[in-house]
Amino acid sequence: MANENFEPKITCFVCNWCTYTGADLAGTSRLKQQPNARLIRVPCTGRIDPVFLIKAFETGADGVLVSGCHPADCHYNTGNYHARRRWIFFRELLNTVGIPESRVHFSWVSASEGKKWVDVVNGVIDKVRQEGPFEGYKKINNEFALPEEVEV
Amino acid sequence: MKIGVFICYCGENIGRTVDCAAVAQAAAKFPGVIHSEDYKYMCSDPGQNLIKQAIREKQLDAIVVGSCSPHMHEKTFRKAAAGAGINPYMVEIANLREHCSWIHDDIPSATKKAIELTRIAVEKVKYNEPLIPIRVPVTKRALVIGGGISGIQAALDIANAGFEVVLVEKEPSIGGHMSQLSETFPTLDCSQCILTPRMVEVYQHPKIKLLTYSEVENVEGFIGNFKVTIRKKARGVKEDLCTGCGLCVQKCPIRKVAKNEFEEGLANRPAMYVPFPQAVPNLPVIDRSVCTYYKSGKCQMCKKVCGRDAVDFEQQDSFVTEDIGSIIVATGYKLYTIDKKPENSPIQGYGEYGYGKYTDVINGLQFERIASASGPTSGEILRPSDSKVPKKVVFIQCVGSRDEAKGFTYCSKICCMYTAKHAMLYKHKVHDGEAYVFYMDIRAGGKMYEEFVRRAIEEDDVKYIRGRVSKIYEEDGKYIVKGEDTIAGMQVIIDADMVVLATAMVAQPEAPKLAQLLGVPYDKYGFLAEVHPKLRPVETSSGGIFLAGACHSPRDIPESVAMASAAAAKALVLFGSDMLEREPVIAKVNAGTCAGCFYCQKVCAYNAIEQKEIKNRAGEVIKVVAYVNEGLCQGCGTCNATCPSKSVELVGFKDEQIFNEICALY
Amino acid sequence: MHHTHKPPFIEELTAITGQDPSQCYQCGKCSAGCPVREFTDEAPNRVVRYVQLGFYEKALTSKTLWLCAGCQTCSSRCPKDFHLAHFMDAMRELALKKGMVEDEKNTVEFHKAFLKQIESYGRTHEVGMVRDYKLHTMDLMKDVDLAPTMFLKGKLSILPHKVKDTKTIKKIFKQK
Amino acid sequence: MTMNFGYYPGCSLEGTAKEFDKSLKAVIGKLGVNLQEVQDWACCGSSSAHATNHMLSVALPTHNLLLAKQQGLENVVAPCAACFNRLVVAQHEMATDEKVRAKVEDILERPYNNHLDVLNIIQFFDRVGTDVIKEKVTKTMEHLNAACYYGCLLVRPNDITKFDDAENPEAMERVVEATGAKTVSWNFKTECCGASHSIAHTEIAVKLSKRIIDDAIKHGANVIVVACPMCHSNLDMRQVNMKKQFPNHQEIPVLYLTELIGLALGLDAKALGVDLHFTNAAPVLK
Ligand SMILES: Cc1cc2nc3c(=O)[nH]c(=O)nc-3n(C[C@H](O)[C@H](O)[C@H](O)COP(=O)(O)OP(=O)(O)OC[C@H]3O[C@@H](n4cnc5c(N)ncnc54)[C@H](O)[C@@H]3O)c2cc1C
Ligand SMILES: Cc1cc2nc3c(=O)[nH]c(=O)nc-3n(C[C@H](O)[C@H](O)[C@H](O)COP(=O)(O)OP(=O)(O)OC[C@H]3O[C@@H](n4cnc5c(N)ncnc54)[C@H](O)[C@@H]3O)c2cc1C
Ligand code: SF4
Ligand code: SF4
Ligand code: SF4
Ligand code: SF4
Ligand code: SF4
Ligand code: SF4
Ligand code: SF4
Ligand code: SF4
Repeated sequence: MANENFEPKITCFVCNWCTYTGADLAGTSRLKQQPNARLIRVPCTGRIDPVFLIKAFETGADGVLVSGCHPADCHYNTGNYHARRRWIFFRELLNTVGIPESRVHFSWVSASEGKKWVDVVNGVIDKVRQEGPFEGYKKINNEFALPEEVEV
Repeated sequence: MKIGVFICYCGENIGRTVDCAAVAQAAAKFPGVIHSEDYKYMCSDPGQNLIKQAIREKQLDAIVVGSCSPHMHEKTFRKAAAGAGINPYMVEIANLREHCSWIHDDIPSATKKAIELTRIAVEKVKYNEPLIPIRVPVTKRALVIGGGISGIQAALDIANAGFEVVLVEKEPSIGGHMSQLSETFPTLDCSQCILTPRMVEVYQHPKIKLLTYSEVENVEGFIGNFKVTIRKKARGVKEDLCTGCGLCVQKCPIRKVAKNEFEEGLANRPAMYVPFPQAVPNLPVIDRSVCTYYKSGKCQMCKKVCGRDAVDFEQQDSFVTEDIGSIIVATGYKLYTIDKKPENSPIQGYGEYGYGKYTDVINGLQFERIASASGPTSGEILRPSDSKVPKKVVFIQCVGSRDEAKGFTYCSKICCMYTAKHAMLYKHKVHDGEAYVFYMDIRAGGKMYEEFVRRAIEEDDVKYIRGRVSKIYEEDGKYIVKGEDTIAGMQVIIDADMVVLATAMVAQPEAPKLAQLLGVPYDKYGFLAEVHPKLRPVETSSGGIFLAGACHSPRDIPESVAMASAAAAKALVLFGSDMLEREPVIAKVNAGTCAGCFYCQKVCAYNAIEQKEIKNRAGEVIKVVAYVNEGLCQGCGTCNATCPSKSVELVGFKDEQIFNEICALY
Repeated sequence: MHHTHKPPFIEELTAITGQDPSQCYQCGKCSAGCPVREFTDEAPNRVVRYVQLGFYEKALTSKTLWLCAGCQTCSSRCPKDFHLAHFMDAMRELALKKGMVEDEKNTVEFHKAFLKQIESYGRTHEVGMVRDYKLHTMDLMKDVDLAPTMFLKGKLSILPHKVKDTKTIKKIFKQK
Repeated sequence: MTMNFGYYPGCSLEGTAKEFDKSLKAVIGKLGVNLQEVQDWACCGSSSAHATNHMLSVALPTHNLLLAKQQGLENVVAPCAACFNRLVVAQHEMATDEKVRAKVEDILERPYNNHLDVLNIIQFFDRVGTDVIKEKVTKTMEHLNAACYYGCLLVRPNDITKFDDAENPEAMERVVEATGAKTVSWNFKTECCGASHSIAHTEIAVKLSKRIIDDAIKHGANVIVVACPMCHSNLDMRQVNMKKQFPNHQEIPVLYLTELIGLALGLDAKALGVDLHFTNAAPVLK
């Protein structure tokens, strides 16, 4: 499905302390990136609700990137630990609603890893470009209900 | 809601790749936006005035500034908004510089992205609500961790300003590495002569509580309100009874049982010991790993000779808890080990330099001890193996530093200087000796530093050879040092009597553990990280916790002291007010919908979620709900993402705000 | 989407054994420990330096390329993890390809003779190799006293050991 | 119980290093080990291939590795250090360089199917077990002070050969000490002997080898033990040149590791090929 002219839309959920700052560093270092990523800043990956990802796809994203502090380096001590635990559940949920796992990317980028951020972003964009546009969102039922309480 | 949008060119920085006027025009059409303009420098005074004027004239409720990263100027624009009479939290920033103009070349696509970033911010601000900063009381008491020159300086500055300080040092004495140095560059004054008075001052200062042989065990709370638990390790000697007479040390029969740490292994010490003669406090400590009493129950000589009955073999570790408002970390550094590769370490070791199997291939600190008047040779330059005066000494710089294969990529920054110092001290003491320095570059960027290095070369005839040494081996009692002079383009082989390796300054191995305890980030080498390399060099991203000295990166004494005073000043700024204002980004529970499941409580890393009983008029408990302690909540939002009924929300990053941002895209 | 701005020569060089000379910070540790340093005209690090500066011809014609014993001492001690020995391999390959070997014909002839044996028989055959080598270099005097002893000790076989599947071998040589 | 290993002799062991092959075969018989030769193996390309053509230097060893795989071997012992080095380096290149791999697969018209355990002679004896050797020793070698010489190719590049420590390896010492011999601590165990220059630049090889020999003697060695045919010919055969060039050159016998073990196992020196050396080994044959 690879499409040379297709410019994927990537919605990124990044934590304020590590990845957002790492992306700032990439900017300060003038590290060029493809212009397809849009960052939504949250205080911590722990803040990310799985529904955000679904919403992102629903509104037209072709890929989603979630990125935060390295394990054990979380600004909030354990927020990203919970995020990681929740990712397992994210995957489940995405599968349930028919979003291919391959379109959701997770990474750890610290405030000092400007270069890594560039590699991650470009990597994700390239991968999604390869996969082609995400058409599946049309099939997503807006009204789907969150599963009952899940230990996350 | 009436929203205003302000697009900044940042001089050329944004303007070069983003068509700022086009962004402002596009933003003008976003629903809710009633005012949109662009300007060369929004953060400048005229720029801010422009914003204030628009707020007043158009009666704006909220604004969006398209500029540099919010980490740069969010505060500036919030202040401007407040100045014009709207709540400072009704401001959002679109990051058009770090996340757009600086990372793209193509004007049309960068402009398109800038428009989208602005739209996201506009959509978010629609759900912002006026917030009031949180005020918490400040405990005006500082904790300083580490009693090297940095910790000493910071403690004295704070104490002299009239505030209490708790100084925690893990070794039996304060002093750190500086107490081991002989003379110090660039002035060559005697290290202990300038340090010892400060150590004594610390000991005698009425405002300083000194806890040596102690470690921080636990840290709770937050800026202005930390609760710190400290473990006092058992010395085996009662501090309150011991007079430091030293009789026990003299009589301890296990005399040369352990490597003397202070002498860097160049001498031995007894089981009962004082780390060095000028130790503060001057109290002995029992090394239980070698004392015969702990091994076989015999001896007790120290106890017998002590007239004060101060020796206490049964002493246990004890704990104290302190209320602290600000913490200064000054835990210093370690030297790269030249021995065999340590386990679980990125260090590879230098097999080609003999892996520390050659007695007279020593490191910089060992040389300091040999050159020190109080050292094992009383300051005479004698080589460790046979106590002879080495007539030819080779110094090798950048060992473990600037070496990604065997050590670390960074430059240790001080070794160029101390190597020049070593070569100079050697030549001053051994007039007919030859000193050679292998170097790659000379980094002497400090006041009188370059002059110092030139003096070594021009006045003291130290031979500097530009190139790295490949191998050292022993032949006929000499160390054959094989190097290359890359300037002359020839191989240089020197038969030396002693070799001094300028090994890298590396982070304390336990630094990451401490950092995690404190919630302070650290770099991949284990050095603790500041929050901004230029503008906030001593602050960490954890409020109220500051850094001083070599725990941050390789630093010499002048820099360590300057940094310590800066950290002290930061703590004093905090102590300057009784109450502290904090960002009001915290979680709030809707007691009406809260189901009392307490999933939120389980995931909160700060124990900020408490249980609250809701009572009816009759005073009967009708349900138990979650409640957020504002003082403890740090605003991570994990509870928000976890709550099944969406009853706890993080203000500033509420679901509506984020959903709106998501929907604003594409 | 990785953009580089490397000159074509560097691209060509890097493609062979993956070594990018800009990695080298010219510390000289390689040369300091190089066993053949005393025989070379240029220090190995200088050869890298010439390439960094764009003096390709000077580098490609350096004798050092052919005096390098391939011992890997430099690679294993380089603080920058630059595999100078592999760089040398690639430089030799380029020098041959570009016909820029001048002084060091002997070494080249030796390698050629050696490889010729493999190409023909799949294995090396010392007698044939030495014959080819000596023919091309007219380096007849060397080892005259050792060779007969070798024969007598049965160490040099006169006839080559030939592998069965010479087809694959020929193919490897043809397409290398 | 017999242990089975694949065997890649390499060209030298058919010719100049005959005694290495001979002694290895003699020794394994005693140790209850079986070697299965890679059928129709070809030359690994040695230093000439890697000095002049990278592709060749990967393709030739890979051809051999594939032959071994085809034959169902799980590991292969390459006694010659040069062969060992070429085989592991090729394996590394095939695993890490996509382009090279694609090209080599193309040439060989076969997919490269992963990894084979390539063992050098020291690793081989390590697998067999120093205790097994110790048990079988009938004639202790305690009169020997051995300088274990590794040369370049066993240990370097260390990140690829992954064998012992590049600067101060000690694995051979452990095997040698199993024969009762003592080992000396010396400077040049991994210094280059200039083997690849033996023919084209004999003067270099002689000079480098002489330095190694002298250092071994200076540190009290009465024998040098090697694990590579090229090292052997440089240290053994080139002593003929040394004697001519340096009138007071002190001779020292150079044994293959396999010969030393063979002697300790009570095998006859001749059966081990010790008589084929250029430097008289008689002083160590007590
Ligand atoms: C060979 C050599 C020569 C030098 N010569 C000079 C010179 O001439 N001039 C100059 O300006 N600089 C010189 N320096 C640099 C100088 O040593 C440092 O700049 C200085 O010591 C840094 O002080 P510090 O307090 O930051 O760290 P340190 O001196 O390392 O002190 C840190 C203290 O914290 C303690 N500690 C560590 N971890 C903990 C913990 N978890 N809990 C409690 N306590 C802890 C340690 O025990 C130590 O007492 C030299 C350095 C070397 C290696
Ligand atoms: C070409 C160049 C590039 C640089 N690039 C970088 C870089 O990329 N990163 C970096 O970190 N640093 C950089 N620097 C260094 C940086 O400029 C300085 O570190 C920094 O400006 C020092 O700030 P300052 O306030 O001490 O001094 P200054 O910036 O010089 O400010 C001193 C102020 O005091 C005023 N003043 C002087 N005398 C008096 C008086 N008698 N009464 C009243 N006012 C007075 C002056 O007018 C001036 O406004 C660079 C410097 C140069 C030259
Ligand atoms: S423990 Fe007793 S003997 Fe030892 S120094 Fe203290 S007072 Fe003196
Ligand atoms: S009991 Fe221990 S510390 Fe005391 S004198 Fe004896 S050995 Fe020394
Ligand atoms: S300060 Fe000098 S010796 Fe130390 S790492 Fe930097 S350049 Fe090398
Ligand atoms: S003065 Fe010269 S040596 Fe010093 S930092 Fe500047 S450019 Fe470098
Ligand atoms: S997770 Fe939600 S519902 Fe459960 S206790 Fe916390 S706020 Fe209440
Ligand atoms: S936002 Fe929630 S989880 Fe995070 S610190 Fe505050 S109460 Fe705890
Ligand atoms: S050792 Fe490495 S970095 Fe140093 S000069 Fe040689 S190749 Fe360059
Ligand atoms: S590989 Fe070549 S350049 Fe490197 S040390 Fe050996 S002989 Fe010298």
